[in-house]
Amino acid sequence: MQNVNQKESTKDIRSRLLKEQRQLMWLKLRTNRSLMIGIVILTLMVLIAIFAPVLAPSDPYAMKVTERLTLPSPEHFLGTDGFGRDLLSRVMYGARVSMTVGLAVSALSSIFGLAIGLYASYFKPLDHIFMRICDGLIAIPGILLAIALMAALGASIWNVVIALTVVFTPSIARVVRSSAIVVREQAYIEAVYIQGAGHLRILWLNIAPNVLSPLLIQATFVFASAILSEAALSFLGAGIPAPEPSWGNILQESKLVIHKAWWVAVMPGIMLILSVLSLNLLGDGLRDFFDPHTKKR
Amino acid sequence: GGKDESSSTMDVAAAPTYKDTLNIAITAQPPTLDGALTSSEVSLTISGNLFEQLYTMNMDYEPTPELAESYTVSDDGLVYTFNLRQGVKFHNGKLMTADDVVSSMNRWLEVSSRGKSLLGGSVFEKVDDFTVTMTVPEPTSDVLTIISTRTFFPVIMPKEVIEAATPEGVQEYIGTGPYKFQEWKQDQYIHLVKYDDYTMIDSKPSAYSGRKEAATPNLYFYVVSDHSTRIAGVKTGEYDVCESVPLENYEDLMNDQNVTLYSQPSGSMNAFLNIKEGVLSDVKMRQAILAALNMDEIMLASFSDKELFTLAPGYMNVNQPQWAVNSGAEYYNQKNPDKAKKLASEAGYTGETIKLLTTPDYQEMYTATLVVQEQLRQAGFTAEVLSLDFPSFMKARVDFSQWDLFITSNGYQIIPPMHLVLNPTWAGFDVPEVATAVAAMRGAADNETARKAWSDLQQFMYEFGSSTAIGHYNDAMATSSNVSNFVFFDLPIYWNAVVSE
Amino acid sequence: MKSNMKQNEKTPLLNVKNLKVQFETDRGRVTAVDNVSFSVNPGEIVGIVGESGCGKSVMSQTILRLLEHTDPVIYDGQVMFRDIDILKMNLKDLHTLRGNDIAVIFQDPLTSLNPVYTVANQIEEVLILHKSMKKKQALSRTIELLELTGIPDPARCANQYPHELSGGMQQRVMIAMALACEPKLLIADEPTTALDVTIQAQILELIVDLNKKLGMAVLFISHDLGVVTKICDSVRVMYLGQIVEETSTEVLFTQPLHPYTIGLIRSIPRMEGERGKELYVIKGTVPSLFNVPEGCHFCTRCEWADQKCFTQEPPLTETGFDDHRVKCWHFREIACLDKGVGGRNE
Amino acid sequence: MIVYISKRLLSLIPVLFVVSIVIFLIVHITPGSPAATLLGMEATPEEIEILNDQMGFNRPIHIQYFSWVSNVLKGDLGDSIFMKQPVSVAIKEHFPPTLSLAILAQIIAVFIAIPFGILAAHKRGTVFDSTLMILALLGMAIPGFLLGLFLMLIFSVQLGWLPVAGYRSLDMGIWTHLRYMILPALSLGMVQAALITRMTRSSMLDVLYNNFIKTARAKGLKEQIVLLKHALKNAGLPILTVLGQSFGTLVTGAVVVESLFNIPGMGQLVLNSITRRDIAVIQGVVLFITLIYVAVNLIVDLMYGLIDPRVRLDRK
Amino acid sequence: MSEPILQVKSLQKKFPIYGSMGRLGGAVAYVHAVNDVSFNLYEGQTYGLVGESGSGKTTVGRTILGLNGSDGGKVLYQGTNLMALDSKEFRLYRRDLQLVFQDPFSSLNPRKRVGSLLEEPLIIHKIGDVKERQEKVFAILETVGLQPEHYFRFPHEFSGGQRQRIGLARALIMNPKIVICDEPVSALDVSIQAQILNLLKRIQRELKLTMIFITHDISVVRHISNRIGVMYLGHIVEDALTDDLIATPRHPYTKALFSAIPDFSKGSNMKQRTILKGEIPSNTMKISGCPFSLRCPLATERCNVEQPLMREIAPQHFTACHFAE
Ligand SMILES: Nc1ncnc2c1ncn2[C@@H]1O[C@H](COP(=O)(O)OP(=O)(O)OP(=O)(O)O)[C@@H](O)[C@H]1O
Ligand SMILES: Nc1ncnc2c1ncn2[C@@H]1O[C@H](COP(=O)(O)OP(=O)(O)OP(=O)(O)O)[C@@H](O)[C@H]1O
Ligand SMILES: [Mg+2]
Ligand SMILES: [Mg+2]
Repeated sequence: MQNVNQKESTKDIRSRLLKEQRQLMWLKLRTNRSLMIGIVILTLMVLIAIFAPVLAPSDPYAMKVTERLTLPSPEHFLGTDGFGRDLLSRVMYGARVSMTVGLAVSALSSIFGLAIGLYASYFKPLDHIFMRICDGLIAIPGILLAIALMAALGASIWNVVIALTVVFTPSIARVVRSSAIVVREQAYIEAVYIQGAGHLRILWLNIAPNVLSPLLIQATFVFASAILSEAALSFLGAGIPAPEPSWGNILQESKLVIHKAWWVAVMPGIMLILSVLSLNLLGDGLRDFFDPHTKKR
Repeated sequence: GGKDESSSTMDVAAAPTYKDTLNIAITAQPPTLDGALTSSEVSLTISGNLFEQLYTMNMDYEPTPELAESYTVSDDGLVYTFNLRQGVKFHNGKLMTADDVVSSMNRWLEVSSRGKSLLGGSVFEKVDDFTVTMTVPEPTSDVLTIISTRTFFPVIMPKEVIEAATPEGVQEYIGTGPYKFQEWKQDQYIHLVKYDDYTMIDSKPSAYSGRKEAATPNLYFYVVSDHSTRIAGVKTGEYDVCESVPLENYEDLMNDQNVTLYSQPSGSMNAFLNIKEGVLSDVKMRQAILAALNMDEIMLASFSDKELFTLAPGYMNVNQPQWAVNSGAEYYNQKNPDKAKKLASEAGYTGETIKLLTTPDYQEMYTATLVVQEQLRQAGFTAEVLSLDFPSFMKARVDFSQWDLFITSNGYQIIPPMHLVLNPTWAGFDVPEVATAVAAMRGAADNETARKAWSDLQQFMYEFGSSTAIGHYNDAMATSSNVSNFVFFDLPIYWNAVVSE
Repeated sequence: MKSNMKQNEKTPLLNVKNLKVQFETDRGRVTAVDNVSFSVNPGEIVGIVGESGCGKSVMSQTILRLLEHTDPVIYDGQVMFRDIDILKMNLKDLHTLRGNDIAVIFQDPLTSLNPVYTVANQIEEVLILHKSMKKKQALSRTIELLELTGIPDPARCANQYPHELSGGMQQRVMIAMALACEPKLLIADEPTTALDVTIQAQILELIVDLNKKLGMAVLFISHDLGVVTKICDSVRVMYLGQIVEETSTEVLFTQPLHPYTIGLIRSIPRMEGERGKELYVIKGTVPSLFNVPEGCHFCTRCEWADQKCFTQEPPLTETGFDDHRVKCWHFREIACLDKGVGGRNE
Repeated sequence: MIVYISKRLLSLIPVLFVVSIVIFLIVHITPGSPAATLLGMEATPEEIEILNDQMGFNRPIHIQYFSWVSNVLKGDLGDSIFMKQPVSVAIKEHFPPTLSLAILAQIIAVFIAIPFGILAAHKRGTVFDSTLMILALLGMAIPGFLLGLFLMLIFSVQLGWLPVAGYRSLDMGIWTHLRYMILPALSLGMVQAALITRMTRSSMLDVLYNNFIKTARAKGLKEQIVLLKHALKNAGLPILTVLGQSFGTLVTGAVVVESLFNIPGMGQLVLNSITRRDIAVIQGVVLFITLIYVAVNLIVDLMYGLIDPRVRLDRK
Repeated sequence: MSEPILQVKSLQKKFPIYGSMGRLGGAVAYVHAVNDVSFNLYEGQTYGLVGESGSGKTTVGRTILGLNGSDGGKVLYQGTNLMALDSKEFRLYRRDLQLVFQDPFSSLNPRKRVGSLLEEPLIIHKIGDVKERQEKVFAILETVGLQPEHYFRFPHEFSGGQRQRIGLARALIMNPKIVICDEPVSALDVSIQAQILNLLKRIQRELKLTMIFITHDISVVRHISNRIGVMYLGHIVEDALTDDLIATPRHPYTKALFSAIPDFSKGSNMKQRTILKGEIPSNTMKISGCPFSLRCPLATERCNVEQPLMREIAPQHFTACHFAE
């Protein structure tokens, strides 16, 4: 009888508790100031990127060479660049490349880094192979590796993504490995082993969630670095091919005219700094959010 | 500042003291100083101080004797006899004789692409210690002009140096010029010092000819590839000379009291269309492209200031009356997208991608390509930019499946046959009409006939749509205003320049 | 083994009066030590017991104001050392007091020693600071001190790093460091919790020994009733930041009156008597500091609790004999019942 | 110790192997050949082919690799076709500027970062702390070239205090050298400083909550001594790790700043060599940089032992 | 008495210590963590293992569970020698042998809700469908005295005692035959400790569990076990029924251990105690004589050279001492 009651209420309890849990998480999210600021700025950037065709006041590729390098005016809110193209539109469209590169590189290198790091932490022979390769790749200066890869692959946005993924994966793999090694030794991992869990379960369901927060922090760092690296690559002429605007491209072009038209550099610079800043905030926020020791309710 | 600053007034008052070093900011490290191997301007600017040739150019583009004293031509026009100057010493102290000239010039004929293509089959022979002959396979009117040129610099070096040369070039830089080679700090600077035993020609300096004083004992050519850095450097006096002023800074520097600007038409920017493969192999399509282009915009975007370029359909130096012709003007700078659309649809164009090959290593070529892309887009074409670094660009250029159009800026040549636009290996322009026209030009009895032949050829090129001139650009240089006696001819001339303290 | 030095009762060495320690946290202010008063006389060993989180460490560290450097802490009340109030002292005087007149040893000796300096370096530091000794002199004194704590090869030990020593050794080093300036008062915060029973016995003996030899008063903090009753003259039992019972060891052992104390004593498994019976259990768990019950803090877990207990906080009341004070409304009834929790019956 | 070092050096072999293969592959799948660059814009494809043949770039790739490796093992990094000098000489010439830049940048970073990091940790939660951390975040977010450009515009062009760019070697006087180096070092160092400040702060915070800090205070030590003697040395390992890593990246990652300030360093060398397809140089330099990176990290690991006696190098 | 359910026969375990060459150079020495340990475990009974830190108690437990291999000896579970199985085969026995960890904080995955933590073994062994599993989890939560709403909480939201209950629930959910409890109450406060001990006893009674109970606290082990083994330096030095051992410890180490306990019930007089001199010596060398000889107040020359063997000194009371009687 008791049991019947129990069974009936189980469902209710479960859904009630789940709801409560969701509310709690939401509260925890909302009260996490740096996370919220980071998310808001980032969402804005992503929205700008997605809706650039709608938002942009004019065609970012349309040139009016006679109106090159004009000061900000009602017609061109941020002025024009060396081809007489509308800078505001270009900065907005630039968000597409920069955001794509940032998100894709951080996502891809996190996935690969996670897999490599996990397996390396768990299987000794793999560890030696993977880590020597990672050491080797880390030792090659990242930007040079990227430049060489770009030279080999040719300039395109996906090649930038590939090149930067190659550059950033090893360090993520190292971070994951070093935390995974610590986690692997924890008693709770031994506990699932004792219960007869196989390697896959241990690796992906028990170790992986516990290296998530260093991974996330690292991934946000990679996001920021990827945007900056794309900028640096563009600066060195190995980034996204023109006329596709990216913040890096615009900055690179601005360098030529900075004595004459400082405003060309300002907006992409601000966007770049803002997005990197928001990512750092997001990273800090995520760390707080995933840290069981902060502000538990 | 201004470009015609006269310096002589300054010297009058008190004998000014001059610095013993001239610091020159150059844009890139030259690949080599071996003139026979390269057309690189940076290389020539430097090697011009080290080496001399038999004949050279004066202000009016006339061959003027330098290491030779005089020459005679046989009646059939096949044998040229050069009398060499006597007592000229190489930087290693050795006396220059016919042996050195013969081996230098024969090597030049063999390795330089200019020598091969225009004087192929010619040979130099020694007559006596100070007389050499040059035998050409067929008579042409431009032999002396060709050996007076600076691109693929036919320099005279000691025989031993020539013999020790490898395919990559000579091992030592030993010439007869007013400066000798001192040090090459890779990627930093090249240092030249005054050659004390230089045997001067005592005639009025005129372009590359005449008196060369080595007035400042040390020349430092600093490699400063970053534009803003080079400009900032000349503004602050870090460098006395800044080669190749970034165009965006031209206006800014005009207003700077401390800086003197020099500007000089130095070449034409040309678009080459792929006549061999792809969408543009159809002449109608090529005409459609020509119709779409707006040269004003391209040139303005690429060279930034109206002062810095000229629009003209010719490929040759606009200041050279002999070759500056206007034929084909109706095809040039048409700014007619509607016509382009019409032509394209007649040619059956259905939106195939037109591949524009370029390299970001040359800013103006790159910029021009971007503008062309946009203009083609406006005219309803699908155009895509393929941007490669320079070595890859060079490789892609010879693969006709990889591009449909590319733009290069080409320095001026003395005579049309030297121009790349006629070179079949450059962009695949190997139709028989060209060879015929070139032969007619070179074999022409007088200047007028030659000019006519060239004019016809230029007309043919526009009609055929193998290429188009986009415009003529000036090269701008800046010196700090206390530099005087500096001359900016085709290339900057430093040997008489001085810097006051 | 007791020091039995109760002669100086008039002038306590340390007199804590109505001490209240609060922390400013993200979720508001919490009171970790609530209105605590007690005194330590010269030469006396006073014990403080209580479960984890009841505020023992906070209280002991407040005596030297060690918390304010790292935590947002608010004090109220007085901590009189002889006749100066430590809480009102300026930092300079405090620096001369710390380690000199009052010394501390902490629960975990390994984490309490700086891992990157040698033992000698860390002990000398105190001597050089407070006794203005020269380096050489300090070293020989260090070795003496180490010898005093019964370390077998003091000269060698002095040159070792903390991690090279065993736990017992480390705790001896801590004690040597604490003794360096012959303090009047030693605060020992769970000094043996991290140690094995046999080693624990050695350290306890050492402390009692030093107390006797040097006449140094000891404030001994522990959660182990067994340990406290072994070496202390008098004991205070803490619960949720308050002292709930205060008496001599003897009385606590024979006649505990607070339901919490009784519960604690009864839940220890015995070495005597019938084996395997259900142990006594204090129901519930210690409430969090954020939701301390009104009235008596123990009311939620107390068998005796009635309406009054839930609303009114009982005072710390004299039971009438033997310096015994209890913070409970019902202690008289409990006394009458005389369950004799000492462990002899049941 | 010696065993440890030799073990580390031994483990270098696979790393170098990986690096050399990666680099070799990358260089060789990159289109364009050195001959094209060498011959200039007007060269014909045949000329380029001939020169490539003569220089041996048309041999099968594995043969090229093995001949390169065997030369390297003999201590010969090959010659730069472009610079007409042995690669080892090229490295010798280009390394000092980069080294000097890296050291200066590191010094700047350390002198800014460590004191600020300690202070921020000490004053945790105050306005000072949060301002500093926001600045540090900004510092990390600003691309190095932007910072460099602005520094150059302000200090050289506007104020004229410092030379715009270029490099003067140390033998031209330390002062001259420094005048040329200070701006690039600043633009490189600021970013590092931001990173190190944050690192110092967080590792100081980790340490400051330790029991032994409480012990040190309980001894009556003054706050400065507690911070500088007891806390800093313990916080040293993570800081040192970051320093080591960042030094590694400084030596190698100064590409952008070097190109902006026209410093003929390793970054420029590789960059130029890539555009020139100067294969021997690319391979040699990357190999050298890898060695440097490993050496720096070896030194860092050795220093661990000096700072923290618990770190036994010869045991994992 | 019937056949033992688990027989441990001269179990050995040593851990290598590597020298400066790391694994390459081979082990330079061994920690002899477990030396020749034998005991029997009978169904429904509790065997207590006591000893100082480092005496090898945990290692015995872990070795039985096949967590670190063994260097000799047998563990016979229902006639099968577990030590001879490879890890795949061992997995079949995992449901029968479970472990409760000492540290309730590190042994629960901080990122898993209690529910999924407890469900995991059921999923591993493919038991039941989602519903059935959930029911099972709710049931076991009730068994160990937790509330249904705890199902959705994360471990860090629990107190130490509650966490230990979760650990216990995890061990019990597969209905194991044998549970090894490695100091399950050492990290807990006395009042909580009592709760857990009561719970353990109750569950053992209800589920007919067999337990090995590892602890260093003699009063606890007395409370809970039927039989006690005293360990010192990897050896079992005394093994007897609980009451027997407490009443008449025979081995000098056992005696010293007992007297060192500051037992509250023995009153406030520190009676005459044998405080052992020195500390547990390093176990990297294999001691030729009696392992306790270095600290033993009674040690003679003989103790230093001849290792005492386990002998049955009284019925069911075994001691390894030359002089015990
Ligand atoms: N900085 C702080 N901020 C907020 N609360 C604190 C702080 N420090 C301690 N507390 C709280 O004060 C209470 C008392 O802590 P304290 O360390 O004194 O306990 P304790 O009796 O020493 O326990 P244990 O036996 O575990 O050492 C605890 O509930 C703790 O959470
Ligand atoms: N994985 C290991 N590698 C090397 N030595 C080990 C390992 N595990 C245990 N040891 C050593 O084996 C010995 C016995 O350890 P064990 O953990 O079994 O002791 P214990 O009796 O459980 O002690 P405690 O009461 O501290 O838990 C110790 O000296 C320990 O250092
Ligand atoms: Mg405490
Ligand atoms: Mg253990």
